[in-house]
Amino acid sequence: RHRAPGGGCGTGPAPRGPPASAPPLGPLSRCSRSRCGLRGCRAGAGRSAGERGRGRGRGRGRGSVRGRGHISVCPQVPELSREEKLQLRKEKKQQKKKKRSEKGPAAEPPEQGAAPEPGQPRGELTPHPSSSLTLADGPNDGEKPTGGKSKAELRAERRAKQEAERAQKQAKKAELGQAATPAKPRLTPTEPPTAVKRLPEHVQVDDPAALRKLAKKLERQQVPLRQDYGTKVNLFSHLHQYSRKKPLTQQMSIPSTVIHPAVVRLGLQYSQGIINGSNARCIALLEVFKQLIRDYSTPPNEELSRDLVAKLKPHISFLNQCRPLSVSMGNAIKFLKKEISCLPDTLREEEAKEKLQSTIDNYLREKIVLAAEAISKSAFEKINDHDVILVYGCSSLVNRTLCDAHMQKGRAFRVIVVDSRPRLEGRETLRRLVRKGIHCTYVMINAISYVLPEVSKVLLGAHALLANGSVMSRVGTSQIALVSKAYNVPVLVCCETYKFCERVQTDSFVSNELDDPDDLIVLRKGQAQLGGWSENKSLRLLNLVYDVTPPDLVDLVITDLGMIPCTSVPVVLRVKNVDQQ
Amino acid sequence: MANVAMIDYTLEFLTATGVEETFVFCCWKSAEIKEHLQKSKWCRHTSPNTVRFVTSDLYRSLGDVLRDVDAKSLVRSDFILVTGDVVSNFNISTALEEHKLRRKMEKNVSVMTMIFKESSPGHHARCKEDDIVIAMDSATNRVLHYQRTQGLKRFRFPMSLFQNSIENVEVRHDLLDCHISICSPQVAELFTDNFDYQTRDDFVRGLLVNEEVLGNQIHMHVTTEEYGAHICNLLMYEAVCSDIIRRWVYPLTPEMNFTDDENQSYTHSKHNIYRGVDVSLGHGSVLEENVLIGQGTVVGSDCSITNSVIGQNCKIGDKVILDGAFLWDNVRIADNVEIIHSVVCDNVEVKEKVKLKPRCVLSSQVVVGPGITLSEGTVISLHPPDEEEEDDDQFSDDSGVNKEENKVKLKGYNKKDVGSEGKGYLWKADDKNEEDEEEQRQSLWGPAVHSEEESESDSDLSMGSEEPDSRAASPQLDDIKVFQNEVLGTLQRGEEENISCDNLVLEINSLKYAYNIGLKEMMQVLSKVILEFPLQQLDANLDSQNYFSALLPLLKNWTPLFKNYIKRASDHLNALFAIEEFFLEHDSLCTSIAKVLMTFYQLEILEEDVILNWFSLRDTSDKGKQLRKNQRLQKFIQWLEEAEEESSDGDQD
Amino acid sequence: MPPPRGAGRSRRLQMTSGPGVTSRPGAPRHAHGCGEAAGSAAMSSDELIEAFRAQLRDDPDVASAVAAIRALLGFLKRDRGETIQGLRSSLLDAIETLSRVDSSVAVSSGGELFLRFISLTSLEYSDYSKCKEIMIERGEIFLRKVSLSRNKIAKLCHPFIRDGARILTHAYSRVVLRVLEAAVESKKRFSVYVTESQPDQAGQKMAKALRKLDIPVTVILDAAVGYIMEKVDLVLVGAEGVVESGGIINKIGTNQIAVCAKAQNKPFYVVAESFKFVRLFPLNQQDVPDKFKYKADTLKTSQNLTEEHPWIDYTSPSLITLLFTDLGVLTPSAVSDELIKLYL
Amino acid sequence: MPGAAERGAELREQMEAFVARLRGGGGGRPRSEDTARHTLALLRKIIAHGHWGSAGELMELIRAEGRRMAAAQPSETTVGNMVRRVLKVIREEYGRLRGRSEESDQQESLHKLLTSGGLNEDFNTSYPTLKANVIEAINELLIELEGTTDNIAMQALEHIHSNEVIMTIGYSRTVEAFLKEAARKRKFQVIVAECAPFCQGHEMAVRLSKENIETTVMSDAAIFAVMSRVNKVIIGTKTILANGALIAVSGTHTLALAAKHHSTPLIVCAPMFKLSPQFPNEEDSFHKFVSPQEVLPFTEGEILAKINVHCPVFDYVPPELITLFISNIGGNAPSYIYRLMSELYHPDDYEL
Repeated sequence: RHRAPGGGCGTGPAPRGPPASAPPLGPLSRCSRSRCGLRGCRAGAGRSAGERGRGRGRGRGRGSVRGRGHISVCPQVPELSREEKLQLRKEKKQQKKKKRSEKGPAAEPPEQGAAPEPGQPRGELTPHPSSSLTLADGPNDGEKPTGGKSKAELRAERRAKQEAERAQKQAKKAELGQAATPAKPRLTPTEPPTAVKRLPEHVQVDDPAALRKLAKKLERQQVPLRQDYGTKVNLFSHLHQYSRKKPLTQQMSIPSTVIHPAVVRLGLQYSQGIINGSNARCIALLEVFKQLIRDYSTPPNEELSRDLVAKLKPHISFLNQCRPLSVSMGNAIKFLKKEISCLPDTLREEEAKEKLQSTIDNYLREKIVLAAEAISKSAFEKINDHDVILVYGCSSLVNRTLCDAHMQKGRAFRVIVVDSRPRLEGRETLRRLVRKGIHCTYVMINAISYVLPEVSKVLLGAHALLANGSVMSRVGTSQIALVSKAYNVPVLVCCETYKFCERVQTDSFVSNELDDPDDLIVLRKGQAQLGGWSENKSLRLLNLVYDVTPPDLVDLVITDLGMIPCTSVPVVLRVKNVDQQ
Repeated sequence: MANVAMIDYTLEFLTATGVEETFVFCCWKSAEIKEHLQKSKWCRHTSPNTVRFVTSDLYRSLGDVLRDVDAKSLVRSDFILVTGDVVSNFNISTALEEHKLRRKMEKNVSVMTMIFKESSPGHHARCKEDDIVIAMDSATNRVLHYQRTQGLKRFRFPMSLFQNSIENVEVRHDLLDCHISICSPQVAELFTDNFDYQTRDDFVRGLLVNEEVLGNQIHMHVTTEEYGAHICNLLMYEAVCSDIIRRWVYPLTPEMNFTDDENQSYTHSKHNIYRGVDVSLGHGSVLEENVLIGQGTVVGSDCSITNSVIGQNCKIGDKVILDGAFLWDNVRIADNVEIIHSVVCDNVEVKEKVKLKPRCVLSSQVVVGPGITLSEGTVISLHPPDEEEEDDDQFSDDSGVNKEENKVKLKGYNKKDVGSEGKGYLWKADDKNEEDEEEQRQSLWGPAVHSEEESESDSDLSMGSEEPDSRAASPQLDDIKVFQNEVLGTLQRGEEENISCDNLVLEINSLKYAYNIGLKEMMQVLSKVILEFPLQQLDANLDSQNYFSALLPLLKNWTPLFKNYIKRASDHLNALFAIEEFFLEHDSLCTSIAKVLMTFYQLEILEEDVILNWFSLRDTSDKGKQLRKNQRLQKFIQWLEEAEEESSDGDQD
Repeated sequence: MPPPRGAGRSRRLQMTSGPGVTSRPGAPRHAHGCGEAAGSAAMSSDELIEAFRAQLRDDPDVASAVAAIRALLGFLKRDRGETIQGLRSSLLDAIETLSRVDSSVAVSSGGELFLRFISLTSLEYSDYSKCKEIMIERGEIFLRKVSLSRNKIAKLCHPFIRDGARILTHAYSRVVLRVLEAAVESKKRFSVYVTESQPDQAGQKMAKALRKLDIPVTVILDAAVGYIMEKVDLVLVGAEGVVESGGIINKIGTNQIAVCAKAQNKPFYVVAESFKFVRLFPLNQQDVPDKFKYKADTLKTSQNLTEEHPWIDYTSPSLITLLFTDLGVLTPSAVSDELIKLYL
Repeated sequence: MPGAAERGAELREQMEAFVARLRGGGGGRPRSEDTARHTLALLRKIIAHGHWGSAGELMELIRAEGRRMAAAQPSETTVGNMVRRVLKVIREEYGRLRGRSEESDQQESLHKLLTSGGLNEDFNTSYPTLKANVIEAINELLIELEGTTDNIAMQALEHIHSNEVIMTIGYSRTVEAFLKEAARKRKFQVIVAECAPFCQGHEMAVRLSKENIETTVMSDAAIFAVMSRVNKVIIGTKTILANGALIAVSGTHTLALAAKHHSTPLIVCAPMFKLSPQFPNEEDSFHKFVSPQEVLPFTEGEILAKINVHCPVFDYVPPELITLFISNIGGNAPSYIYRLMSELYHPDDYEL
């Protein structure tokens, strides 16, 4: 329930621009830090309570649904127990103190101080899925019978005090963050995260606090931190920008104790762009996890369901360092964690591992393979003879759909493959289609307005579908949709439902990914114009990976559930959530 | 070629790269070419590229031409050698720079720079016939080995390739020979020197084989961006045509109308459709893509045309299907005809319901149909199959054709070949090569193409494709012999151009490596050669006296040479053996052996004790004994011995 | 009295030769018709109307504006007035009578044009008789030019018709017809959709004419415009009048086509001779004067216009891609420029 | 006179060379301004040394040559424009010599339709001074050409305010000058779309950043993604058509649409000599396609035979997407272009 105001404040800084946002963040984050610490532990308690079987799941399901239901009302307060109120007050006092101590925005009334609290955690907490469940718990503890609470409350209070003191010490050197951390490892295993409520670390690079926190976490997990590369476009200063030249593995102690070699390899493949495309990445990830589970053995006096998740975490954050997780991967991980955590403790280890492996296989089969089939089936209805179909980049799904339509159904259509620098993935598409004997034409993206008049349909792949119906996909997709609209050519998007995501996003800035800027450098006539760009102070290179297509540019989305308008993504999500129970 | 004569492409390319003077060598129908060119813009006084003609029926090959060039000494500076069927938008300048530079650095060693285009195997513009494998020195771009791959399953590279000093040798198969080569004047000379060179291949290979002898190298320039291809058969014709239409040869595209010819103006529209002025299409006819239609052509209704080139003033009926068809001018095609991947020359008439399967050729004035289907690779000409030798003429050669016409009066046409109203003869391939279809077509299309080049671009330089087997290697002598000859050659040049000894040494060394000759042989050969030298120079039989007088200066000159090789005792001995051998061969001169040895001794090439123990060798043949009997020699030896005792300088004598 | 009659006849001959191509068939008879009219003195209103009708009858190809101008010219020739003012006033009610016969915008535009031209010349020359001379002479020239205008438009317009294009046109328009003819002459292959355009089914007439040129043509319902639009490459319509905003007034239904075209961003081309430019600035449909919207007789008879079908509607410039006129290819904004140049 | 012949020959050669250069795509990226200057220079030569008696003959001569030059490279409209300008100049000079009043422009107009007496006047009377006058006028034209870029740059400050985000595409000297001029006074940020496959954008970016304007290069695919943060789009163009549409480097249409979608003003910097009285008709005239090599390397191998690769150099941008034209004589709305046309060229010269 705290989601809404939080969203407001979490994303708040972005438009305001990094420099502006820095000072005010100070106090807010601090107060919230303690706050989240508290809530965290309550969540911990929540876990112990929730651990008993089915109730939790339903609870969460409802929670999330309702959460989406009525946003921005904050009806929590009455439910708060006496103690809570009391130490809320405490915190506010502290805030006031601090505000005075470091001239933050003067005389900020308590409410405003308090308002952003719930939002802040997701600003503060580390990116990685485990973190977010603090919020996931928000609704939960609200619903929990107050009886089961007291222990939690006490602990919370204690911690709150400690933190308060610590915070005051650290007030001058705004040393934030690690306070919340102790809570985390213990919360994590409990609840699979829900994506809506988290502001992932890799979109708040501009926030030193978050960075520091990240660094801390990584070193705790013995995962090296990857250094940013080159000057960033300040519109995107909140994103990481890595160089392909310096892969993460260089700075790793070999053999790394925490990171499984298979994962290291995978990470390298990700960062080098050897494995590309959200499907491929997701599949690779799950395969590796299967191996991981195979090689895993529960240490003595540990519980598989907890320990395994704990074990996974460093790996995940390692991969995240190599390249920010795709939504597909995020969902897969979510799924896996849930599976693990709700393994009945009765299971023997082998059985458990068996079970997990098979569930992963099922996931792969259902969510990706079968989904693709279903999609290509329904997409086929929309492909007629003498169609001219425009595709962009390289989407495994779209390729497959076209090939099926050509090979199995024997439709006679032409394909126009549109491509864009620097990735030139279209060439791969081109090769595949031509090999299948499909009649192809190849153009660069800036020539689309030349080919579009003859195009009868535009078929696009997607990286993810967001809850507000906008399509997140390879950069350039939105552009094609736009121009297609101008030539009133229908735009179809193919996307499996497992790529649906509860995040909402209206522009391509907030959460995105920057690729190696050096890719933009091109050698023409033996000279590379942008050669020494990094020396040049005022020259920046922007190599964006994704963009967001507003729903009104997309005519329909073809999913494994059939064809839907992209505005009905939330519906699908809801349905999914329900049947996930 | 896309309604423009091939030679125009070639000339345009040359002009574009800034060539200012072009010689066109013709043997076939020189008259026609001349006429064609005179009409074209090349002979306007404004054209930056002045075109001259050298015509003669004697040109049977590139070799002849270049020899003639040399004879007439037409070229004094570097020149570009292209065949008349090259289509390219390559800008020579960089390659030329490199070439010049090389020649400046190591004087006149590199005689030729060949232009290659990077294109992966399987690219349709790569001609089966001259597919090549090349070994190059990646540092210097020097061509080390050059081999055609046609019909070969495995390639053989000489070991020397990898033995010699060059550190990294690249063997490349991803190159397309543009048949453009920058040559230095020597090339012509070289052709004159070796009469067995017919084609450029002979030249290249010849040069590479005995690179050390002539001390010439061939370099290469690889281009990635520009386009360059050489049309040596119909497959290539098709490929290059489609490339032109697909604009790979930009700016040499049809609508550019570079020939500056009124009725060559085209408009270019979507899907690479080029239409000449007043082309009229019936309702429902579709030009799908990559179509070029010449001026004044009329297309009936409901036709479907794709990937085709249609000449000027053609008449095409209704419901015609053309896919990959190349119609030249004034072709008349009736209704319901289907032509796939075939060439139809000028003034052909195709009647109703005729089907041309892939790779048919209808030479000019042929009439086929109605209602027949020509099987794959059929060639029909107005020319009775018997006299094969002039089958070049009858393709689109009107004069020829007229002659054919009255021949035709005598013999009837074979109706089942050409249809009831058909005119023309099925042109049979010689049935010798019954192997795979591909081979047959090659052998059959080869000449067909050739004739076509004649009729279209008429540049004799394209003869290359005509004699594919004249590439037989020149007979190999055994190494020593060859080596000896070459040393001789080297020395001769050295003598004429009095090259300093060290250079000679270098050259001889390189030769030595090339033929990997041991020091022993080396020694012998060298001394032998030198001794023989006078005989080579002057007439073979002169008496010992003036033989020696001839020899003496040479020996004086080349002392360092010997010094270089004769170091250890064994060397001395070898030398002596060689000398002995020589004198045994020419015993007429054996009187002068003493003098020779004397000189060797005085020039401090040979040391006395070696001479002595050579002399004292008993195991020699009786002739050898006789030789030693020679009193002058005896005296010489004697003198040496004395000299040994009282170490006084031998000034008696 | 001889001199004027002589002059009259001679000019009449000129005049008939004037229209050139457009009025070959009807020419002699219509000359004759005018001849007998010439008998009497000043042309009476019904004579005028008769002349006007004769024009239209004899030469179906003539635009009513041209017909009106011719009639007016005839009127002018036989006008007995002595002063410009007199002339003006008599011309004014002559125009009035004409527009009572045929309420089309063209007539009034033609009339206005004629007046304007009178006044322009009268500015240049003070002496009345001289002035009249000039007027008549120029009138002839003007008519000759006008007669050429359609071909000129055709020449300008047909390059815009691509080979294989699919064209939507509306009702019956001679200019459109001429343009398409020119396109056919230049070996273009295209197909045409024609709205049948109720109530008078002018579309059928158009279709017939097009079939004569063997252009594949499909007649569609007026209601099917929205349906057909996505198949269409461009819209080509004539105009009864081109108003100062650069918009056009044309047979009812044009506006809806324009709107559809806009929605599907298809080019909407208008072909119109320059004499159809009219000084009028309608804001919307309702702002268009009734005398244009309804047939003359309906105006007379019906007491409640709201029950009548309007015959024309107004299409705003924002919906128009280009106008092809004999003054060249104009953007809508250029039209007002022309009118300003003429009238201010 | 002596040497006339060889001067004629020399002239011819220059012509040929020019035409050849145009055909060959001008070698790299030719500047329209240079082309314009060359054309004028050549025409001046023709006028100076050509054999002509009266204005009529001269115009015929110019037309003939002009047609030839313009045909050589249809996409290079400046050539045609310059020829038209010269023709107009001749008309004017001739008119002046005939003592026609200056402002009576020979526009085709209703007014003229009504008032004019004789149809069109002859150009046959020959005036000795005509040649001198015309050449004089052409020199003025040349001078005008020199100034264009600067004149446009002058107006920069009226359009760029401080810390704006400005997007442009490809490389245009006019725009470069424009931005640099603005950068002398104000601080702002420029985003350059690289404009594949030629990537002129890179050069642009480097040049701008040299003037320490904060510049960002991005691939064309990101145009729409970034547009929402852009305050103004400032682009150059190859040609302005009579209806106010553009023929500009490919990708511009997308850019313009994106700008429209976010209702970001789109400003076009173009000197007057890029105004061309043609209308966009359906044939891809003055379009230009270069070798697919640029897009797909030859080394792709066998698939090349089976596919079509298009590499159009230009885009057509409809007038409704354009907010403003900034030419060397000031800013204009697209709807007013027709008027500028009629001031620049004589209607009879619209098609050469």
